Amino acid sequence: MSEIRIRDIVQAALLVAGEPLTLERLGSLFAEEAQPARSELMGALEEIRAACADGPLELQCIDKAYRLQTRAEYAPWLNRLFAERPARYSRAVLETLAIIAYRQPTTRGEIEAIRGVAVSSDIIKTLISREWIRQVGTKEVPGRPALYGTTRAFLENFNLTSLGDLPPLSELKTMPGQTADATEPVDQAAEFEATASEAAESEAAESEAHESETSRSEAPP
Amino acid sequence: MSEIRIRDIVQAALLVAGEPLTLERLGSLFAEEAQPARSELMGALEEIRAACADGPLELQCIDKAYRLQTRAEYAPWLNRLFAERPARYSRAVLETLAIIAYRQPTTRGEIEAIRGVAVSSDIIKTLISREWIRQVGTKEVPGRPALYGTTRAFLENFNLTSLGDLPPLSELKTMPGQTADATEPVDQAAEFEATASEAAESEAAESEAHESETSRSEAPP
Amino acid sequence: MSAVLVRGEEWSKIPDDLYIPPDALEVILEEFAGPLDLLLYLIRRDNIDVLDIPMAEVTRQYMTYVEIMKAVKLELAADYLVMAAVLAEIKSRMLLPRPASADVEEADPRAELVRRLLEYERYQAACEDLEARPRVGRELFLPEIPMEARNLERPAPKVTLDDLLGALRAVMQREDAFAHHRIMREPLSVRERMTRILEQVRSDGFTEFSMLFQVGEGKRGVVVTFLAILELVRESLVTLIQNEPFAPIHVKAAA
Repeated sequence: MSEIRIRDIVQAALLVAGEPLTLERLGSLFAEEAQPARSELMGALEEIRAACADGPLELQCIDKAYRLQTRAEYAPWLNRLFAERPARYSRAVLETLAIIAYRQPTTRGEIEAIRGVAVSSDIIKTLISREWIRQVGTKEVPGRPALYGTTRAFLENFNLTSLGDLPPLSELKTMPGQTADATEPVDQAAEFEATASEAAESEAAESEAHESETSRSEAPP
Repeated sequence: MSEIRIRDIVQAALLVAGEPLTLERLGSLFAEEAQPARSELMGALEEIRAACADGPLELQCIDKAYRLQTRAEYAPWLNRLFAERPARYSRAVLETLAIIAYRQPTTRGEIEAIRGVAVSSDIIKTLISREWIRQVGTKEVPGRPALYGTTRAFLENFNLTSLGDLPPLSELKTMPGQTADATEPVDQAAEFEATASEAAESEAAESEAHESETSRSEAPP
Repeated sequence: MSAVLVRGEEWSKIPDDLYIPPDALEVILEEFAGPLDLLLYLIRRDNIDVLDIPMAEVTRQYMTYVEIMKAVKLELAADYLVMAAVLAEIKSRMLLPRPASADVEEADPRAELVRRLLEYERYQAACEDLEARPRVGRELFLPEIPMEARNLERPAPKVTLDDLLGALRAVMQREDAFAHHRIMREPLSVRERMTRILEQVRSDGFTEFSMLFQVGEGKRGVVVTFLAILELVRESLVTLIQNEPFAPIHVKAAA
């Protein structure tokens, strides 16, 4: 450790003070017999200002008092430091999103029928403002309800190349913690599976070469 | 203003955070797509440590989190910055704290047995309100006394990287003719020391690079 | 501090034959951390080997200090008196002749006291180490830099695929909802394509059927698109229009 210089002491004080410091206050850090001249303190401040140029801090003078603060350019990162814990989506929001993903394009009425409870406009608004769903059309039935589908941002957020990457329902049914009671729902899921795998097989045989192309082009632009 | 580097962001965060930051927390400053690798963050911390060498700050690791702090040599000047004198604690309070630190989890009864004097509730209250200790459980013996242990704030306040950073208890001298199967408290203390040094070892393995630097900066001037 | 008080009348009550080093009173008034602390102080002060304590002398000195503490009205913990009794007991046992065939363990009446003193001494040393460490707010100070352009926006919640699938599982578990509605009949790629087609077609104009197919997708893409269109027609979401056989087919969102 080299000798402690006036500027080091001034810098340390500015770093820890928690408030702007006047020249008087900076001078008061030193014992009487080692009191630096005003010009020395000013010189130290100038040195600090220059040394900061390359880093995240800048020296500010507010009403004859000095303080170090972070440069505004750092706000995007530092805001994340103080960001509150992210909120959590309610079960209703997640269920709605899941149903839209698996059943799109679909209407609020259909989601309500499946969930067995009303879907508030807030839920839809939340998902739209998050840009995970959007209105893709209107259903030609009385009331002309909006049809919702998922977006590219949805795929990106869940790291999916396409919706086809979502696990089929039958897999969901047999996930741990689930009782595999072979009732109608399971049958339906199986039926869905059969359809899907048939389609996949017939295609796979013909166009392996396109495989990668296909999955890429499936994602909307 | 030159380009903003990872190390500048890390440094800015350490300066404004007001508490030690873990690598996870530092990583969370960055947008997901710009997430630096753990090694990059470690590299940034090393750069900051090196850059600090010439100034009033030093990098310290507290329980796997990092903070910048002024070097102890600056205390004479910085103490003049604050009107408030640092709090002083009585021997009774500090002895109690030391015993809890070395023997945790431990009960008031055990502390009293070592100190040979009653430990007043005031002492325990002082340590708890200072957040240096907390109740970590209850001992399953008649009366179900509280078990106390030290906190993270204790490590932060006493500038300890981990409990293993505490110097080991001195060797227990034995009386001539006394058998070594000493009594229970001694065994427990020895056991604790083993645990503490194990902890120190695993910590060391994780941050070998810092080892020498860390221990240097920890030594009081 | 009761220093003045000490030099007052209480001081005069102390027996003349007591040896009190000049610094001792100060130490007493600083308050010993307990009887063990006082004993250790006496032992160290006189350079006594803690493993071979002259009980008579130490006990006498200990009692002297306890008397002084009583005299200056220090809050005297009962623990000091308990220790006095312990010391007296050890002293008296030391005076008894030891049996010739003494058990080694039983040999020294001081053993337990010495063990406690040594044990306590270790923690005293640890306490001194702790006290000597640089402490935040005393030797160490932490930077407290204000942040320019601080802006607190609550970040959007994170949702993982597991969260999503968990939610779906919950829906499926609601047995009867599942039974009455045919969720997810079609492969998801078809469902997805349905969304995309709906985005492409408009209700106020026609989109040519063939434009919905992309050559680069190969047969698989064609099949998926075709299934999607059929499904859309079945759900009355789009209308197909062909003016005459073999004429171009047009697709229009249901008006």
